[in-house]
Amino acid sequence: MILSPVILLLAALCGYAVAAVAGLLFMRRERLAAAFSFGLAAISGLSGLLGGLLLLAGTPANPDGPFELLPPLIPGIGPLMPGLWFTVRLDALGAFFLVIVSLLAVAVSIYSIGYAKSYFGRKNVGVLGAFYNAMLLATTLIFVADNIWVFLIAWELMALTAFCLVCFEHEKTETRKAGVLFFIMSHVDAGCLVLGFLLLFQTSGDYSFGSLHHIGAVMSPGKRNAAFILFLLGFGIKSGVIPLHVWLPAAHPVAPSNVSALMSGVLIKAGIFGLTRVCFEFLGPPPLWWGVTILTVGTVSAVLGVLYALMEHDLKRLLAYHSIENIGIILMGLGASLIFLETGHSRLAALSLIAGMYHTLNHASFKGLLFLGAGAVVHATHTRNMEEMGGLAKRMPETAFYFLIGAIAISALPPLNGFVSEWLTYQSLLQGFGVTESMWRLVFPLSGAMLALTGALAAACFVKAFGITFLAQPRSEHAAQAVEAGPTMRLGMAVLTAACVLLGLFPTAFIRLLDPLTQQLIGEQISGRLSVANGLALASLSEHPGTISTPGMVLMAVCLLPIPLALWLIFARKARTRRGPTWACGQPGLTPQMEYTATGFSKPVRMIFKALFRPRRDVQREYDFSPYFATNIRFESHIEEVFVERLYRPLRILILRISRRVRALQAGSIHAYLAYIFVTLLLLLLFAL
Amino acid sequence: MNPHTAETASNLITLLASFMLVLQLLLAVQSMLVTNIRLFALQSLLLAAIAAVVGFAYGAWHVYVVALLTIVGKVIFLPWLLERLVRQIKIEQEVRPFINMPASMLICGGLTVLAYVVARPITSLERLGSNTLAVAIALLLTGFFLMINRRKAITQVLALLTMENGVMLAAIALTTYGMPLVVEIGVFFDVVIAVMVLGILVFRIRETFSSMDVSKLNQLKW
Amino acid sequence: MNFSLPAIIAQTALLLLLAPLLSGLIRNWKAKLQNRRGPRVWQPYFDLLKFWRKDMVISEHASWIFVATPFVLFVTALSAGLIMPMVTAQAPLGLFGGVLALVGLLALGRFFLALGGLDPASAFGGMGSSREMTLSAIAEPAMMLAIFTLAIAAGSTDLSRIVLASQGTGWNFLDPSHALAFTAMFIVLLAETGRIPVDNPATHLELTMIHEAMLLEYSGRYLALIEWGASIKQLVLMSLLANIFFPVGLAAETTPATFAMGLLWLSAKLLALAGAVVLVETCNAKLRLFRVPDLLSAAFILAMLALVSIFMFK
Amino acid sequence: MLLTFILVIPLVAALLCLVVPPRRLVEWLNPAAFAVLLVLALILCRAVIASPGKALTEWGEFLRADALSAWMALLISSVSLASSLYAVSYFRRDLAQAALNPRRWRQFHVLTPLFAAGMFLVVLANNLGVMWMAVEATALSSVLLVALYNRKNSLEAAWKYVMLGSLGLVLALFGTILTYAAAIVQPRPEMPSFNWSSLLAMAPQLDHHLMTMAFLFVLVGYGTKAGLAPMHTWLPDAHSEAPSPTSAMLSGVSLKIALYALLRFHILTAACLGFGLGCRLLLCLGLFSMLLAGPFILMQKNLKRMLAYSSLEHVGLICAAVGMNSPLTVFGALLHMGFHALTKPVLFFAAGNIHQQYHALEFRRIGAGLAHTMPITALLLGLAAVAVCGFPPFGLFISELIVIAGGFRSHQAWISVVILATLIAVFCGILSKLVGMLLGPADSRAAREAPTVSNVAAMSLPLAVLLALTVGLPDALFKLLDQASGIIRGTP
Repeated sequence: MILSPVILLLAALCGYAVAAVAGLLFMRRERLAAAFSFGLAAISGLSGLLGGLLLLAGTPANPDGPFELLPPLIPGIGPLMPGLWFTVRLDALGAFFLVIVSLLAVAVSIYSIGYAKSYFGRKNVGVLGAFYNAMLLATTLIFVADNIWVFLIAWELMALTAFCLVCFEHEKTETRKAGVLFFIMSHVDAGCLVLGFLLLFQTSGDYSFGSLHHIGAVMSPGKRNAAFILFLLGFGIKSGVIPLHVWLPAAHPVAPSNVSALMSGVLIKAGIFGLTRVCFEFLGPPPLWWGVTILTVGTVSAVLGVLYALMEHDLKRLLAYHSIENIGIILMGLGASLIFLETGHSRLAALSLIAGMYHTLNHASFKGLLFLGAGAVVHATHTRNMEEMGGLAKRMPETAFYFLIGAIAISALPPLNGFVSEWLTYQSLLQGFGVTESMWRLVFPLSGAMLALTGALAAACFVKAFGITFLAQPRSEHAAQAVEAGPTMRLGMAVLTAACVLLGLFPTAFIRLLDPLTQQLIGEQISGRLSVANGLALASLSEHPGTISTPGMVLMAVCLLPIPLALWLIFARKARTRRGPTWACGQPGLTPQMEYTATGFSKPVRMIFKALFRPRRDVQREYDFSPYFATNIRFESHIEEVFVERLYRPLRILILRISRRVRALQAGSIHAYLAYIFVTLLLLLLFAL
Repeated sequence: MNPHTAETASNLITLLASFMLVLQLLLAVQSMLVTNIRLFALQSLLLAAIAAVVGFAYGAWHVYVVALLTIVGKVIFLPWLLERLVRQIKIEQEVRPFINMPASMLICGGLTVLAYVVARPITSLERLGSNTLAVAIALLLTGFFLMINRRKAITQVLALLTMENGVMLAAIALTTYGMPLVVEIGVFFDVVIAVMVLGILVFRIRETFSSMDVSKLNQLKW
Repeated sequence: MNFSLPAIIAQTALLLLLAPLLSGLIRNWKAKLQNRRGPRVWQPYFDLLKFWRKDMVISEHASWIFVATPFVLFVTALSAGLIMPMVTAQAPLGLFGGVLALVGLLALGRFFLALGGLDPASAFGGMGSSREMTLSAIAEPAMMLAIFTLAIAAGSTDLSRIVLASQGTGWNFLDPSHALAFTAMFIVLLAETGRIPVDNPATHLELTMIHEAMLLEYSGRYLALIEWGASIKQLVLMSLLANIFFPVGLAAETTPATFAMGLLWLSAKLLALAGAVVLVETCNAKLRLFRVPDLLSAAFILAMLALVSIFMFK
Repeated sequence: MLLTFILVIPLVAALLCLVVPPRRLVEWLNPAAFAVLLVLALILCRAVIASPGKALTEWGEFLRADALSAWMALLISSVSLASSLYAVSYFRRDLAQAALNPRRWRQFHVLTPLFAAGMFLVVLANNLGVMWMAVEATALSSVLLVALYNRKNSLEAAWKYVMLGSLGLVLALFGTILTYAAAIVQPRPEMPSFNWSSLLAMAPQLDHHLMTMAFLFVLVGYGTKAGLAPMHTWLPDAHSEAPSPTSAMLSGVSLKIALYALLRFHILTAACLGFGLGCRLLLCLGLFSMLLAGPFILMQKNLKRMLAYSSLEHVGLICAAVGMNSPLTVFGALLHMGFHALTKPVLFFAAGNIHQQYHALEFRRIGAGLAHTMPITALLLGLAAVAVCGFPPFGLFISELIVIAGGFRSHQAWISVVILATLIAVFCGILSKLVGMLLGPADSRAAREAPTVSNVAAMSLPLAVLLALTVGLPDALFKLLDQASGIIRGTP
């Protein structure tokens, strides 16, 4: 059949490639470049999406096995020198992530067509399109790679293109700094991955993923654990788990917003993908501590991520920190799943895996949506600082609506998708308590509690984000003159909004698509058990399952809504409504200065978690006769980013100091140089003879 | 050839070689530039003599050629060239080394001992003039030390040349018949050209820096 | 899964009608304890009626969020009530979600209320929603742990299941873990319903109020909806507490007899809880805002202990 | 006749450059000659693969070309072609700016082919003594090239280069002689041949002590020329002060040529004493060079010096890889030689353009925003930097990874870890420096570059070739490299 998943996949890959080239070709004609490269990207994304869904829906990939995308890089001879084959393979796991990347590609590319207009005349849109498509290409390749080399090459290409995109507005110092940090971190993570994969290769003697299957089972425990740690570091950096996250809140905000959406939606998911692949397919049966580690790391990232997010008043940085939080939640699912694998509860493992994977998909959709919304706002107000926004709900109503949907979803509030996946996570954590007698089981309810804290704080954070940005009075001229985003941008957001709603309302339908994935990784298919009341409700696995039904809730709400309306008709027929000024303690006018600021909003949290943030504030008031009648007050408050201050900066300083010391070797005196050679010679003569 | 001649030749070679070493040590302590050059010429002469002895002992004509070249090149031409250079760019005669004379004397002695230690396992081989290897290495190391210890460009060149003498000593005495002629000649001309190139550089340096002190050449660092 | 329409209607009615009475009752008893005559028990009904009738003023800065909020709050509170077993062990719409869903629905209401507070651009609203979100956030872990304790014991998050499980054979809800969890949950209840020592429902002193601050700009029917929704939420939480910790009188199947029985038990338990709340409110002064976290962390520790005690005493 | 031609053509070119008056002709003479040489080198490679004995000989064993030398010849000719092509536009600009007088200009065009000829002789000579002479010749010719601009710094650099270089060569000569001496087991009437091939044949009978000592001296000697730490100290000076085409040739091939000479002795020693000693020493020196390069690059202030240190690092990598002595690593090392030879010149060319634009090489004085002022140079510099840092789609990623993988496969994982760490450190340095220089707001007073065809071609062609070789390594080339690594590992 012509619409085989692989064909569609290849179509998508070619599409991206062509679009990238086209971007470069039409460099001089920016409108054409934007329309063509982003439009083609959207179409390719569509094809990829279709392919992924088809495969998950059960269509054979044909060819099912690995196949060569390009001729071998180096033919290779015999076991001493295995060849470098450029093989790819579309399996369930890959297909699932293919769906994620393609979904984002579709929405974001549509959005970008309009968004790119803001660069016309200032920057080269063709280059933007080229790198954008190259990044999509590389990312897609990662998900279908079937060979260490293909994986690593795609991985590095993704980092490279992402760096170029982050540095797209390189005139700003902040951007360049962030770019360098990002690139260095991602190179370190690539290094970890190289070592990890080569540890596996050392045993298998071949680069193909097929040969690595459950290779961990025949490796010595030391090597296995080393490999696990290396992979955790590598993929952890890429997905931005704390404390390896420093690059993320730096890089995501400075990138163009459509790129930020992709990075938050897909790039960091590549880390999740890699971790899933190696932990479930390569490293063999996991010891207990792997799962516990991942679960703990996830919990810490979730809580700290949302806490730092609350402190931000830069809209995009705030969203970036939320990516850290959600990665944490995803890792909770994965960790729990690994623990269940160790205790031999494969069904529960499947449940937790589904929770993690579903949250991955959901986070991609709502975080992408939020970043697009933020992009629209920044595009309209020319600032990322929330303190200068406000009142946008009136000026850009549609964007406001989309952003609100995203906010509700990410705050894990019913009936949207965030709620569903966190519910699944709760369920798996809840049942984890029973599976083992060891003290470790306490980790489950504890991380459950932390998940609750995270969710609530996220809600607080998005009340702040939405409220300060979109509600009340505009706090600046820019905000007052903001206008609604263009049609394509709105369409892009609409697509993701639809995704959030659908994923929220029909989880059972989508979870069925995860069956092949769990089958491949764990050997269980549990979607049947998860959906009860013929798909209306989602059930946990226990014998007295807890259930939820998001459509049910909506139904309920719809049925209950008539009550207030009826009451309205009964009692309030004569009551009139008029618009009036907000009460300002009887003072004449209400000015934006009187509004609650983002900083003020998060002050209680800042005070409660003083120990973590170490807030610093200095107030300078100028006054004529009494400090109580200040004429001019300057207020400044900072929080300390613990990991940067306590871990990364000292490290950097140390390295530079050592280098400065070493540099003294080359002080310019030829006599010293001669002496080096002399000493070397003498030493060799003395010891080698 | 009869073992008697071999015996004598061997002794003779060893004697001359040790003389070369002595001259080397003198170089280490001698502070007048021109005298340094002359000492080097003398050392080269000894080298030529050794070559002649080897040639005689084995009736190997091409070793005579080597001897001839050495005399022409290292005993006459190079010293002349260097002295001319010295006269052209009026360098003051005093050679001020980093390490004072007694200390450097000691070090050179130490290096010689080291050379013997290093060469011991090999001098056990029964071969004509074999223990010249130790001398050669000693020449090499002391020359190296001189090179480090000298401030002026020319003196460094000189030290390099003495090292080269050591190498040639090995080439002639150690390998029974000397090297193949091609190599000998090639090496010889290489050395001459090298010295000329060095001379050119020294000249330019003198012009640009108005000094011969290479320890002043330390602008390029890190 | 079958939905019995009468049960749904009955429970909706119950929630709508009982809620104001409960808050009236608490207010009245409180006054009594403070040697005041206090308002009548029925006062809340009259208030609501008055609010419905009145004209209303909407801030000129407010957007559609401000309008949507009252409805969302009201509806979420009601729906939360409907997925909770009130008079019988069988929640009318239990299928639609368990305890997690209940928490989620209430959170959704709170989310919108906080936005509604921010919308009219007044400083009070902002302050109120900031504090509300913060406190609820730090109350969340304690609540979740307490719920976990029960859910683990019951092996499910389905409320009816939890109720039946802790009914079980003999009153096995009288064990340390339940007791500890109850204490934790009770503290959370005080925070969630905005009671002293966390918040003072009666105050209008801007520095101390939390819940009220968000409502400042609301008037007329919207205020009515919000007040009503708030009291429904209070009723829901209190009966949740009552039912899952003291599941006596909750019959597994619904017959008129069991229904009447359950109603009696429920009112008894609610009265008891209300009494407890009143006692706490009168015996304590309101805490400073930054003292509240200590209280809530205490709740968290209690819940933690409850959890540990599960497998210590098993 | 092939080998003879390869040796003669550059000499002829040099002679012509000396005598031919018209400037246009002279400046295009070198590229033409090297183009021919490139073709010849390719033919040589084919011939070597095809030949039954896996080696070509001429003048009765005097000239000998096996896979290794063919590969090196290929590198020499391609790098020389690129740099002479670049030299055209480079020196036109220099003459226009009067940075150089015509005499020196001609000197360059005479010396460059001589330099190349020397290198060709190194790889084609079978006689070790002749090989030494050839190395010396390359040293001498390149010294004069380094000192081409008679500036203070270039003289200083030249002086250090020539002193350290000829010192190293004296040591190497001593080592060579000792090797020869080792061949004389007992005094016999006839002289033993000094040919590498025949020495290899009689390797087991060589005197072990002498061979050991010989190898040590050769290691230090040729190691100095190859810029292995701690004998590398001349390298950054010479590379940074030489005119860019020469820098390109120095770091593109001449380092590797010295390494080649070293390898010849390494093979001999290994055949005589086994791999233990040689490999360990090569490994140590290589790793030390890599480790040393990192700090200097992190703190570097000068563009060309940074590139020089990166060359140091890559030579170290190659050396260490040979030292690891597993099929993968040696193959990777040879591949890396080639890829590095294709990349590094481009970087030096770009540096040359920048220098002619800004008359400075310090990052501080160059400033930022080259992407705006010199877009093409910046782009190519960026690409080459990406390549040299070991990123796909460029081949150094593959060669480096092969080496590292080989380390794991031959259970020397820790060495691989060290290598990877140093690579990352170097990457950090290069990245931060180049981002600061290429990106950022443009300097308004800086003039925009005026790229010429030959200039852009010289910079882009090597990268194109590199890319082509990465995507699909020709089978013939693979065979060649395989044979070469067989020679190095003593398993032909």
